[in-house]
Amino acid sequence: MKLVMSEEETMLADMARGFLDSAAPVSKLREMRDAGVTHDAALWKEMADMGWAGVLVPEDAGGSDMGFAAANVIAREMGKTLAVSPFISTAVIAATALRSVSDARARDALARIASGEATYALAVDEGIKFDPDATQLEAKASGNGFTLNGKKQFVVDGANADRLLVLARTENGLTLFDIPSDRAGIERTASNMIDARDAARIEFTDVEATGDDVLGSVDQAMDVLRPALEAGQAALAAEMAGLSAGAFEMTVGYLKERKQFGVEIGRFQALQHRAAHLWCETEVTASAILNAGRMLDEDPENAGLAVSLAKAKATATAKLAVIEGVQMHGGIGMTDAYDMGFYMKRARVGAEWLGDFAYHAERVAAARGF
Amino acid sequence: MKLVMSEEETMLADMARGFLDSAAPVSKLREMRDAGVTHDAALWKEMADMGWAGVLVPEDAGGSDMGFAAANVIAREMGKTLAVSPFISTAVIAATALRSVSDARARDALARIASGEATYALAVDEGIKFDPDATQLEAKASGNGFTLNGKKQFVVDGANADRLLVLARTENGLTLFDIPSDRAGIERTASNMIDARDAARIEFTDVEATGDDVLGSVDQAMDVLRPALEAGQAALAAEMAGLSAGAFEMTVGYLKERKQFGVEIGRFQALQHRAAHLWCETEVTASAILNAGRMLDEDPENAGLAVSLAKAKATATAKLAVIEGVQMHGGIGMTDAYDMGFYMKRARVGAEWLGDFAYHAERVAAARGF
Amino acid sequence: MSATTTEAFRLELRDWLEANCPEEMRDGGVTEDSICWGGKDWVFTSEAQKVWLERCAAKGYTVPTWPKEYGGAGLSRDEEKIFLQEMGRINARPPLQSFGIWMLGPALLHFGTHEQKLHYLPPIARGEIRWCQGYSEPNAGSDLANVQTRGEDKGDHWLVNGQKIWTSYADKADWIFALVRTDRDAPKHKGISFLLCDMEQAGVETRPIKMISGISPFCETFFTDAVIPKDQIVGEENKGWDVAKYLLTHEREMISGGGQGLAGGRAIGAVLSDTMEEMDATLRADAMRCEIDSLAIGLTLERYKDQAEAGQGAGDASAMLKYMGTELNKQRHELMMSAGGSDALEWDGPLGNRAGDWLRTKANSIEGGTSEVMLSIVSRRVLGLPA
Amino acid sequence: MSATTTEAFRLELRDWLEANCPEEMRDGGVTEDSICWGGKDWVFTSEAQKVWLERCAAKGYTVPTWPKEYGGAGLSRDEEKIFLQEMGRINARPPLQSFGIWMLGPALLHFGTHEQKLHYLPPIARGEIRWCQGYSEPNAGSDLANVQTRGEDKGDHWLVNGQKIWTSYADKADWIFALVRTDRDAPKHKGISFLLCDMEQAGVETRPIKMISGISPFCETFFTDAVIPKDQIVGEENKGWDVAKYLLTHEREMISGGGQGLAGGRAIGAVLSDTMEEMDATLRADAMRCEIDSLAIGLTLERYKDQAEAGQGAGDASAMLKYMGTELNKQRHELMMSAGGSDALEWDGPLGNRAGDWLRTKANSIEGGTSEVMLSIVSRRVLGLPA
Repeated sequence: MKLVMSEEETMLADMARGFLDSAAPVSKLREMRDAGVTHDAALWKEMADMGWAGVLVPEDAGGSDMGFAAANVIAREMGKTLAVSPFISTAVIAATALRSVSDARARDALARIASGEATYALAVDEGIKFDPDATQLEAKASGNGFTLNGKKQFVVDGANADRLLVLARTENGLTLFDIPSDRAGIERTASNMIDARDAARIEFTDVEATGDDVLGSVDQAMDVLRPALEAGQAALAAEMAGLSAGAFEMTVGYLKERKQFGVEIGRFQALQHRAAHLWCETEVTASAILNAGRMLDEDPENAGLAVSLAKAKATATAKLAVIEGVQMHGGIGMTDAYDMGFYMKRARVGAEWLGDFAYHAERVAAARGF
Repeated sequence: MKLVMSEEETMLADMARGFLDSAAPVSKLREMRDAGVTHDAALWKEMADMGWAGVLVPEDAGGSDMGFAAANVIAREMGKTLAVSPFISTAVIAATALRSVSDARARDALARIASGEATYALAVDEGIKFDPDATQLEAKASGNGFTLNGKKQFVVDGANADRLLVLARTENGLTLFDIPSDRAGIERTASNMIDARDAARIEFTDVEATGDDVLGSVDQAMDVLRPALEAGQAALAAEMAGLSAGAFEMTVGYLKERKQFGVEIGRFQALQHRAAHLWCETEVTASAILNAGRMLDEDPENAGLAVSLAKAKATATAKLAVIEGVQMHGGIGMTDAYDMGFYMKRARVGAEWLGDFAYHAERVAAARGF
Repeated sequence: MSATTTEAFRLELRDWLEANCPEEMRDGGVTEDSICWGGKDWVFTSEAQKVWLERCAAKGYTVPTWPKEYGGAGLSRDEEKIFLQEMGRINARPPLQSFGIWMLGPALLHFGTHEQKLHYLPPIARGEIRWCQGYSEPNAGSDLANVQTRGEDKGDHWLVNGQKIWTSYADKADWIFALVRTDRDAPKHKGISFLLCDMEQAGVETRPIKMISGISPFCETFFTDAVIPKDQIVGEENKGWDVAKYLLTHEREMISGGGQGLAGGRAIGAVLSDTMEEMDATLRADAMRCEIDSLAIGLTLERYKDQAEAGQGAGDASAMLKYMGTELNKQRHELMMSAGGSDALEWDGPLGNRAGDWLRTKANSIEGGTSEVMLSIVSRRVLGLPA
Repeated sequence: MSATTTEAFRLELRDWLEANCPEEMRDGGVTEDSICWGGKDWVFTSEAQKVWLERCAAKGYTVPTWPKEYGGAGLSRDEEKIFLQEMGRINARPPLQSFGIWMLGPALLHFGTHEQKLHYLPPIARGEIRWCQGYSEPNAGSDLANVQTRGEDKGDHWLVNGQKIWTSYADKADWIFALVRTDRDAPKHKGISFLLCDMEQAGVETRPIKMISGISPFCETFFTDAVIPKDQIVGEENKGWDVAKYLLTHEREMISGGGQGLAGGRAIGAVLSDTMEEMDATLRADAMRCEIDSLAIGLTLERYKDQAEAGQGAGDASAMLKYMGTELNKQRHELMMSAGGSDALEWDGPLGNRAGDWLRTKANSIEGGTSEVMLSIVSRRVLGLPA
């Protein structure tokens, strides 16, 4: 296992960088926010055409099958410009879940993901914190199928997704359902999120599901969901690392250009040392991200520690990066007209999604024996 | 309740400062350490003559009865030069315990404290952390008295003290004994402490105690001990605040005088801001100390929160002060020949004694309803 | 003040409050919406708010420590403490908050003429005139003395041209107090005057700035040949920087104290427990540290006030309060966001404006002098480290 | 290296270790006492320590990546990883640790002549000669290039006079590598040479410095007309600063990595649990943060090594590792002191030298370039902020 970017990965990053700088800069997020729009189907189609939607889809299902480290590379670049897309929900989480099921239905679903035809959202949270084990939404056996009743919140990409992966409680455990988002009894309410991205609260009232809608086995959701969650958490960590890098780049640029008391503020040693410390944190975070990608690709059964380490560290670093970013910019950093606020808000949402710092810190501790 | 030093308190501080600078500067601690000595009877006699030993002893027992805030003022000044004395053990903790018992024996004991004749040590800890409730040392009823068996550790001032306050488990609770340290069955082993101060491990083997040796009531130790502990914790917090001030003064002096790369290092903004931050912490700590003294004097029944706040904050600030002190001094701060190391070591011992940061933080939280 | 007098004042006040504070005004009023700012265009949110302001103004209780002749109640520091305790006891809302009370008032009391005090202070105390502050300018940032807005001497008035930024609620204010350069040849700090300007006149325009929290508490304010009569100066001509410095101290104490006040005195751990059934170790540890700092900073504010009363000025140490208080408030809101989880991530979600409040706190360590400027002030003026 | 070769190397090595590593040397050896430093005056603490060193030296395993002709085993980066994994698997002590291995060796491999390498490296690899470092001088502090120790050109040798400080274990070393000013007229960085000096000769005196931890790992070393032959220079005359900079990078990586190594790979939370039955929220939260940083910094060390092998030099980023690693190590030992409670407050108490180790770590962020210098390096050379 080499903790160094391969040539292919570097090329992928450069290519992504080029595309995103023109197709999805921060100003694109601003436009969408101002227009009250949280999904750009055309942009996602372009990403699909570049192989991003199918980054984890096997080649025989039309995917590019580049692996988890590559998915992280793409997510990281997206983070730098806060590109809006259902990449993590669809291309990472849903694709990983579907991959671990080897039936024709799953293969078709993967093909639709790779082509960009189908987008997904994962409906797990029911309380204010990520806690799959606490799932209460009930899938009651009825005839050959199930009837779903309950509520989900913070379903990221849930207002626009074509399909939902719904975690539900069944008689002897948890079961994951893969159902279209327009099925009768599903009521989606878009949340007005601070990061201007898509998330929804969803109510399930007597929603009918068949055995075919179950992903994996009944009562065994975690067999399918665990790898999907880990892949998603790693990609989200990568996105947040990219976000930190984007905010940091903006901040260092400002330090070099902004003058106060007659000199560039970047000459003030107190700011220099804080900026240097922040850079150190971003470097260390980058190692954790790279390691998580490698572990998912090379030793997926044992990737839990690496993934939680990456998510915890990326969350802490992103928080520092945006706080320092705003503070070092001064008043202008607080204005809506400047982009730094977008980074701060996205960092906060990313901090909560798929488990916050405390959640992953506890997982690191457990994996390390304390 | 006024959070401002009274004229008397300012005078007391000035007087103490003058005395300690000449009679107990840091070099005195160094001499004692090098000589393997942890108590200076002559110095303590001088302090007694100034009324310090009797600071909490009623005037009719020969004390100066200046109150808890005044005791804090003295402790704070002692902290600045790391003056060695059994002040907190004897003049604060033991005197407060004895004060809350209104019998002739206690009055005599207080008189001996005030005159400097008798020194005390409090034997509470049995494990590595302060935890009075976990006391296991047993005082078994036997005839009209008790037989004590068990062990104590980290008995501060215990190797030299004339008398010991021993917390023991009796049939229906905890009981506090006041016994001479040379009673048969008591074996004291001086601990080789990093701060070069007196602390001992003490074994009690079939130590006989009478009903007269009980301070307060049997099974009701906390009635007497709680106020004594709170007074001791507040004074220790004050000592640590003084310690922080002493270390800080030394550090700022060094910043102004030491040159590197051709200029005083105090010109480097990164160090300036860290020094300024540290000063802010010492200021805020000073308020907590002053408040604890006022509460103990004016509303002792409700002083618990104020005391734990003071100890927690003073511990955190002292830690920062000595870490920054050593770091800003560079290599020389790490040498034994320089005084900063003494501050660092005393700060560590003070952090543990009578409850560490976590202990007092939990008490603050409990008092504040979470 | 003797204990007897104290007790008498307390009882009298308690009766008055019981009789005069409307029930609706006894909810603590810790949200942005509940504030009564006053001013010509003020629309009371309820009859109770109006009545409460009028009754307090009549007694001088909107500005309890100001002299009676200027609209205050002339309370001593001890009486003020009792006043705050009794207001707190029934959880009464402050009847009026304004930059006039916090900032211009103290400056006028210190530097103004008797006529100016009589003219400007009572309308502030009654909530009739709302003031805003014109200090910062574009590109000046932390370098506050870098004032480019220019006042040309026209005999009986100055003709003012220039631009101010971060003028809090300027779009809702009636008058502005501003730093204006009245001598372009003098050194930076020596050519500034502190002027009072009616914003209704021609030549004063204001434009709200939208912030990351989604609201616009700040504005840009433009002066184009605005006329300011010569008697609308506070202090001497070209000595406005002295007034500004004095006032900054007040502002800093206000911002630092504001942080505490927003939480309505509840322990942070209790606030977090509202949304978290059980705090995890990380959050609990952070909450305890935050609470300890909160209490210690609160006590420091009290100590400085007591010292001031005892004639021991805090001076530049107010920079400390500003720094510590605002950084703490930022931390406090970070913890509240953590405890709110995904409920806190929506604008106007189940936790109201928690996210907006959190984002708003990020300005605390910038406005009124950045944390970095505060630390430099402490470093130089308190510690005496070389510049 | 193919997977097959890798596996073959691993199995061969495993067999060798099984057969050759004495049982007593399989305790991880994480305490200061267990280190084998070597040198002329070295007294082995056990026969096992001696045997282990000899067997490793014979295979080149004291310096596994050095070329075979200079006493190493010529292992590739992949083989080295396997070597470390297999050593770790049986918890084997490092057979030899020394400044010769960590510092002079890499410098000679990069800047030395073939003759110098043949002459100096094998005795280092065999633990026969113990080296120390003479960089810092009194009053120079972080300004390392401020070298006052002077070498006078006497044709075939330099006559050296001056004083070095913080010369680690100089009282136990046989030779010293030192920065000496050989051109007093050149600019600060341009007149320094990197010289090798036998400490047994007349004119070299050394005096231990007692540290706050109670021990004396550092010395002062005095040169009085000490003779250093001209062939005992590394690199060119007056270009010693290049060697010094190269070497500092190694030192920084060593110090940063050392922090990790001392804990023997155990999680900090597990170490704390040795003395604490149940961690309180504060300690647990700190332990989790510390563990996260530990792992992330450890991975970064790995990443930089992998990058170096791939030809992507880390360069000035080693300053980052030094800064992060040493600050973390300080925190780690603070936590260990907390967890040790009063048992940790005694010299040689129930927890051994825990307090001494804690105090020792405070030097980590000073020696080899302070944290402040590291941050300035990052600021200027990595971020490109103006000096």
